[in-house]
Amino acid sequence: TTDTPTDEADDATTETESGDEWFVQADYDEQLAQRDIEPEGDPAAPWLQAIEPEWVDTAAFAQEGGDATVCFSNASVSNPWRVTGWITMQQQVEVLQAEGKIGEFRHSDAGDDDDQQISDIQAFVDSGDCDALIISPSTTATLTPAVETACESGVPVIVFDRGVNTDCAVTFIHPIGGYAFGADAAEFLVDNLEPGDKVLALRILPGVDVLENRWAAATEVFAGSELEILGDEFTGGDAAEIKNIVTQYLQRGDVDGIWMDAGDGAVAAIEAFEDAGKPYPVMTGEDELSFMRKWQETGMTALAPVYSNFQWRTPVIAATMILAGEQVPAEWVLPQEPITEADRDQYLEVNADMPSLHYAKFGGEDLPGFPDAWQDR
Amino acid sequence: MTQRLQRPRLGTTALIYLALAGVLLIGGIAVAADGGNLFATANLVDMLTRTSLTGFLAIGMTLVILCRSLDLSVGYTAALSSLVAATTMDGNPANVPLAIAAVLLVSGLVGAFNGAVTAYLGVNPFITTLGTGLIIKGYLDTQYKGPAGDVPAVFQQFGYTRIGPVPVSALVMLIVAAAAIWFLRSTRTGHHMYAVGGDVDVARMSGIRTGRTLLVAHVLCGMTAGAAGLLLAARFGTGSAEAYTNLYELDAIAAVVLGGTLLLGGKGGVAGTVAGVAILAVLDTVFNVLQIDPFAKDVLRGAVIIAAVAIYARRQLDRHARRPRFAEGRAS
Amino acid sequence: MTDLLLAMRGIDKAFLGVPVLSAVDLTMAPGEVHALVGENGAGKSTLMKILAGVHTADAGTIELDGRAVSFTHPLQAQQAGVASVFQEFNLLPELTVAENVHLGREPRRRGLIDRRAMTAQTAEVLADLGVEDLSPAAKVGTLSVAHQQITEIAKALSQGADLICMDEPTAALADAEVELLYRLIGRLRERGTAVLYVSHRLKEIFDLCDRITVLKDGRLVDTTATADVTPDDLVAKMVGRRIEAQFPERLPGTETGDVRLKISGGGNDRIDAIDLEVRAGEIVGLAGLQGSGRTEIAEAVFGIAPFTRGTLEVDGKQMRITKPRKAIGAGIALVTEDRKAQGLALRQSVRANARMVLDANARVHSRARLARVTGLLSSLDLVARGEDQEVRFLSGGNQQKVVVAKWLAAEPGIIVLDEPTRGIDVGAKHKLYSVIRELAAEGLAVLLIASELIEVIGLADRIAVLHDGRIAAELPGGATEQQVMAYATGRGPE
Amino acid sequence: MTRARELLARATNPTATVFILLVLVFAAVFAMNPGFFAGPSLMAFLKQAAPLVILAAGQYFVIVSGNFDLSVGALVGAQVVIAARLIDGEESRTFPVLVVMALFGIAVGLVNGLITTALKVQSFITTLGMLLVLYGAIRLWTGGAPTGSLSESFRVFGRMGIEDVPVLGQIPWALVIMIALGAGAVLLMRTRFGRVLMAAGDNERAAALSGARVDTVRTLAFVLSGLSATVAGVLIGGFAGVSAQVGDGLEFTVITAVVLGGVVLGGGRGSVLAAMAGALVIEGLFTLFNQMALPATLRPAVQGAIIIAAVAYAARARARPVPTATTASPTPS
Ligand SMILES: Nc1ncnc2c1ncn2[C@@H]1O[C@H](COP(=O)(O)OP(=O)(O)OP(=O)(O)O)[C@@H](O)[C@H]1O
Ligand SMILES: Nc1ncnc2c1ncn2[C@@H]1O[C@H](COP(=O)(O)OP(=O)(O)OP(=O)(O)O)[C@@H](O)[C@H]1O
Ligand SMILES: [Mg+2]
Ligand SMILES: [Mg+2]
Repeated sequence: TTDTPTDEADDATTETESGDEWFVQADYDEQLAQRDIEPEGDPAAPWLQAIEPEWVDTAAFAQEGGDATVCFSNASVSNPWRVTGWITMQQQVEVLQAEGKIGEFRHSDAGDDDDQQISDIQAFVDSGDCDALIISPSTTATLTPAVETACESGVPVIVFDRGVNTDCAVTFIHPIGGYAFGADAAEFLVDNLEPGDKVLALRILPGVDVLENRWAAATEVFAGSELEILGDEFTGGDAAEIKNIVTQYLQRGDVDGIWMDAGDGAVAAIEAFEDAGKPYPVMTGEDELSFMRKWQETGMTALAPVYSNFQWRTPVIAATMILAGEQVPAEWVLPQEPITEADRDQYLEVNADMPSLHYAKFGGEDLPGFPDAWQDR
Repeated sequence: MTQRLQRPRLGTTALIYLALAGVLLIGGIAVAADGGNLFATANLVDMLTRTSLTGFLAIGMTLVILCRSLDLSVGYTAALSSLVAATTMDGNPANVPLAIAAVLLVSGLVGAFNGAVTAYLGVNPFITTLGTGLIIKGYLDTQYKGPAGDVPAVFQQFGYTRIGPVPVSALVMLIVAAAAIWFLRSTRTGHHMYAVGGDVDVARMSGIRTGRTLLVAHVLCGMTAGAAGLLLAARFGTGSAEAYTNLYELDAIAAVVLGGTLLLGGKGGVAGTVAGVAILAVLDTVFNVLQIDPFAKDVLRGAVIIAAVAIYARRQLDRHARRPRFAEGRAS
Repeated sequence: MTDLLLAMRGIDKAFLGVPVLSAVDLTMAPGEVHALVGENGAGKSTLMKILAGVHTADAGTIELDGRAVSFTHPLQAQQAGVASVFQEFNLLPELTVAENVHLGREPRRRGLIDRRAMTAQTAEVLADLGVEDLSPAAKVGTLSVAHQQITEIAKALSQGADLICMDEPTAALADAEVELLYRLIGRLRERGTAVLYVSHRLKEIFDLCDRITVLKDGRLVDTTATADVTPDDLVAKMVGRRIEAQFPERLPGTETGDVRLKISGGGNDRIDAIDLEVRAGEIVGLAGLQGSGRTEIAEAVFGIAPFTRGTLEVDGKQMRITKPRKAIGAGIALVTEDRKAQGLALRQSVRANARMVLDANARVHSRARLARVTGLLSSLDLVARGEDQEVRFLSGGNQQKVVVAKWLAAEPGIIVLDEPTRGIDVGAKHKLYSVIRELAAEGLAVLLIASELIEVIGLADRIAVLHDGRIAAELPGGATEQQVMAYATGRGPE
Repeated sequence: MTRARELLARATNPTATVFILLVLVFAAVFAMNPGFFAGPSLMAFLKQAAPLVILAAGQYFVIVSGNFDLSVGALVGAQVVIAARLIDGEESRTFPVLVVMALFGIAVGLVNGLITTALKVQSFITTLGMLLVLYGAIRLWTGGAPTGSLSESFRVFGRMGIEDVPVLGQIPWALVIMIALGAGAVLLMRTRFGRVLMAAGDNERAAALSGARVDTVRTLAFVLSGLSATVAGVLIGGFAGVSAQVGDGLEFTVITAVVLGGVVLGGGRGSVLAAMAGALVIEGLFTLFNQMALPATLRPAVQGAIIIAAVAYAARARARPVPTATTASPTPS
């Protein structure tokens, strides 16, 4: 999917004067380092863990009684990753409501339209009913002014998934990030391929900062290797397009490795090899089940980089903490570990009954709605 | 003998405002039933805010559709304009006038290209503008890897401040609409747009420079798309290429047709379009207030668009309203 | 001579290599009324359109007032003082009469359109024309064909041009309106305005015109003073052969059979108390002024605007004909008065159009009939570049022939002809007259609507005269024009 | 002389343009990579081009009758999702589900047709609305992302073919289906239905007054389009399996293809064969870009420019009538 957090406010400049490189060495190094840092908190509940948190005091927002209204402005549910996360969030909300920690939960969906989401946020602020406002921005830079106005209204604002170019939010929740994702994948290919092997990169869209980060990291890694990059193609995440492109590359010669910036349609890419009667490539996809099942079934050499879907649980919990005046990390960096062949089967085990476009690390196994809520939506 | 002057029945435009009233009423009731109040200031403000963007696009779209043309590139033009605006301003308030000029120039040129290709090369506008859209898309994707430019706070006001409950952007949109209405009614070029849309051969034989008229319509359409781009920049605080993914062009066309302008050209007007835009905005607000599932939104929006158009499509098309000579039943 | 208003010399025009006009000369003096005649497809309209700036000539020169001009856009012709009434309507149904009359030349005050002036000026022109019953504010789409034609003429007049071209202006007019046009042209002549007059109606040409230019197959036959030719010579020049008696005699062996079509007390919102009978082998004429309801009767019989009162019987069986399909199924055919809007799919081939009725109606479709289509077309003397040519490229008259053919292909039992000879040249007209006679002889019931009274009188066995939606009288075939007009104008018998 | 003129005319005739374009595109592809014309890769190309070609045929009927169908993309997507959810991996359900899909395709076509003809809503709006409704309804039904999976037997049509044919290797079923349906479409246009459809698109009133069931044939055209979308769905789903984005934006690609084929928006002109050729041109272009390793971000721009240029050229050709030998209509011998 197309969702990763973005660079922090401090490099807003690189955000705004774009058109030039996406690669920001500092962030790259930071993220790669964060992969090896042991996060604080209970490993059994990764959505509550945090990497090197700086706790901030939220007493100012403390409220009596658990009937607080929490509002959520969602960018969209236009891809399976967001759909899965949105279900998880709703399940988490039900739990919190049952526990009497929050009252009403309102949401609006902008259908990936920045302007729409700005209006949505304004509407929440104007209504004056929200005790906390959760925002999952549809694009980094463009939502910044709206989020700032939201902050000014005095409501505690929680931003998650993608960021914005302001740190006015009480907390910004996100997994390690796009550089880590891209690097995990690229490093795996470098380790598992011979020098001189040919790699094809499949990407979804150009111009989306969050995706560009993944690719930027990959190019950085590949640059330091002897792998030959055949090309990087945009597929729109459409299976037919992917299969078509891969087939064409296979007609022109061998492909030894596939790098993807998201798991969508990964299976189609694998089938292209099958239909062409070529040996399976070394491949990286994502923790989307269809890919992992195909991986298991074919026994190919692969890795499922993860962009932690369980982050969808954290914002609502954070909201209750804030409204209870508890401390939260100013920047809440969640763990983000790829799924390797070693732990693959165990994840497939747990999610045996889940649909193929479900995400292994959705982290909702302990919620009461499990598994039905995710199964028959 | 038979004097064929007709007392016009309730005109289409009036009908559309009735439709708008209907939507408001039903929406209001639905919201009330849900324990809310659709007409609370917050909601009114929300509705008005949502009209501005589509409004700008739809006004220009009305002109080209009146000429029996179409513009599927406005979404891309708006995205491009937002970038031109943001990069030209580059955080410096002094650059704002320059930026506005640049945007209107660029977007006008895009319109001119559409118009010229359609009018003088005889390419169907559907294809011309689809192609132009693709060309701009290619440029944006290659040139901008994401949001670019920086809009100074003063200009962001255009997207965020309001006078009482009325957002400045909506106000500007309404002023542009008024100007367009006046243009169509009182200038030759405007008047000729109806002729060109009605029957281009007749228009030509009557001595109208049909190509020129179409060109003007497209230029103006491009410029309103530019205005939309300015609004986007003001609201985003930066320029965004991604804006073209939202298929604004389809919203605009839907609004225009909802507003009673015939896709076949020659009939309709901007007054209706404004109502069409309003209907869509009201729907959005109502859906949000009622917490409608995002996918259900699409279903409802589609259904409402068809239904609303169906209400007046029939009467709109019957060009042979015949004056009865003998009242039904009794032979006079 | 230098006092020539117009001098066109050596005009050539070809459409994609196919010559339509070659080396045509045409001169006109101020105040002259000049007839341009010729068979369908002779090139009259094309020549006129060149003068009007719609087409540009491939070769040749045009001089106005001794100044050489070459038009690439109708606007330039207008500005040079040439106004035109084209053969096809050039009106916008959505606009009012006033807006149409001033289309492209809207009067302005301080740069803005001045609608008041527009209405006033239109009213003047209409008054000038002697038309009282047409309001400048009327929406053209709701007008009768006649009023639309008058709007066209007003449009040309309002330009105050020195030269007005009229391409078959009376094709849609009944004799009453033709009278108005006569008087108008008279006044133009006095003002020194020249008129180029294209028509297939010899009577008008001899009544109105000073000189006559004859075209045949795009070539100039000659230009003579009207005084120097007789109608028969003229026809001979146009057709290349002499045509005997204008209306062929009732064919021997034609006998009037049983009643095929019977309307009793028929009426709807436009017509009332219609009682009409048409027998096999009989030709019944419908006469009346414009708007008297002739077309409405046709439309009612054919199910376009059905009768809401009274009964309708076909071959003795009572029927409710509510749509054209039913009418066709019942063996009724209707040649509509407006071929472009109602008769033809202009971008389709001659063949496709000629078989349209057969293709569209399983009830009448048959291989045998399909096979006959080609023969039908040639029996009507269609001039086309093969059956694959798109009809839009046919001359007006030839288009009309295709419409007639498409209906005859279905071998109907009853045929309603609404202005069948509109825009058809003498040769073709004569051809069509005998076709109508033959149809009758084969036992068809024919209902004939024609604005040219002589046609009705010359062909019909009986004439029903309409006045304001009702049948004012039913007269025998031989009735005189005076009698018919008396009833048509509601004066009743003298 | 006339012969020469006819040849000239044929070359400049709008319908011919698309075939010239086809030749040019593939000549270019050949120049880039002669290997492309080796049996297998050519077959692979046709396999993956088949759905668009079939959609083009379906869209042609709607366009030539004077309408638009913007809902095909959404319908293709819907069909794939429906198949996946209903079959849910069970081989035994394949056939019944295919029937259900066919019925659904017909139903959608009928609704489009009836709303457009009976309620007189312009087809652009009708099908735009239908696009939204389908998009939303299908996701509403599956909770946002496709669920279930396709059966192997379902995927045969889009994925498999007649194996080990000499030279060609595999002849894809998709290609067979495409040829069969293509031939069917061409024949259909020669029937009375085809002629009436054409006339209705050209002059509705004249057709109706000639007794044509204008509304009926137009509705049928929408049904045909719905069916073509169904077949396309089966092929695309079979080719690549289920994914959330199947069919997105197809409608514009298809209409572009049809127009490239010289079919006039607004109706009454163009041949179905040319429309399908238009689809091949589009697919050919995509392949060409790929062969040229043209920077992906630039491709839309180039595509747009080519489309405009091609259609402009065709329009120039259309402006002039096609001459045929001057003769009075032949008398029956
Ligand atoms: N736009 C065109 N393209 C091709 N051929 C044309 C075009 N317009 C006219 N023609 C041909 O030119 C010839 C002359 O047509 P024109 O309309 O001038 O004849 P006409 O004398 O006006 O006949 P009618 O009396 O029937 O109106 C005809 O053969 C017609 O087919
Ligand atoms: N008031 C009207 N509004 C709209 N259409 C009309 C009206 N009156 C007549 N028509 C249409 O205009 C055409 C001409 O009808 P008209 O009133 O002239 O009757 P008519 O006697 O048939 O005259 P003619 O046959 O000479 O045109 C017909 O198609 C008729 O249906
Ligand atoms: Mg003529
Ligand atoms: Mg009539």
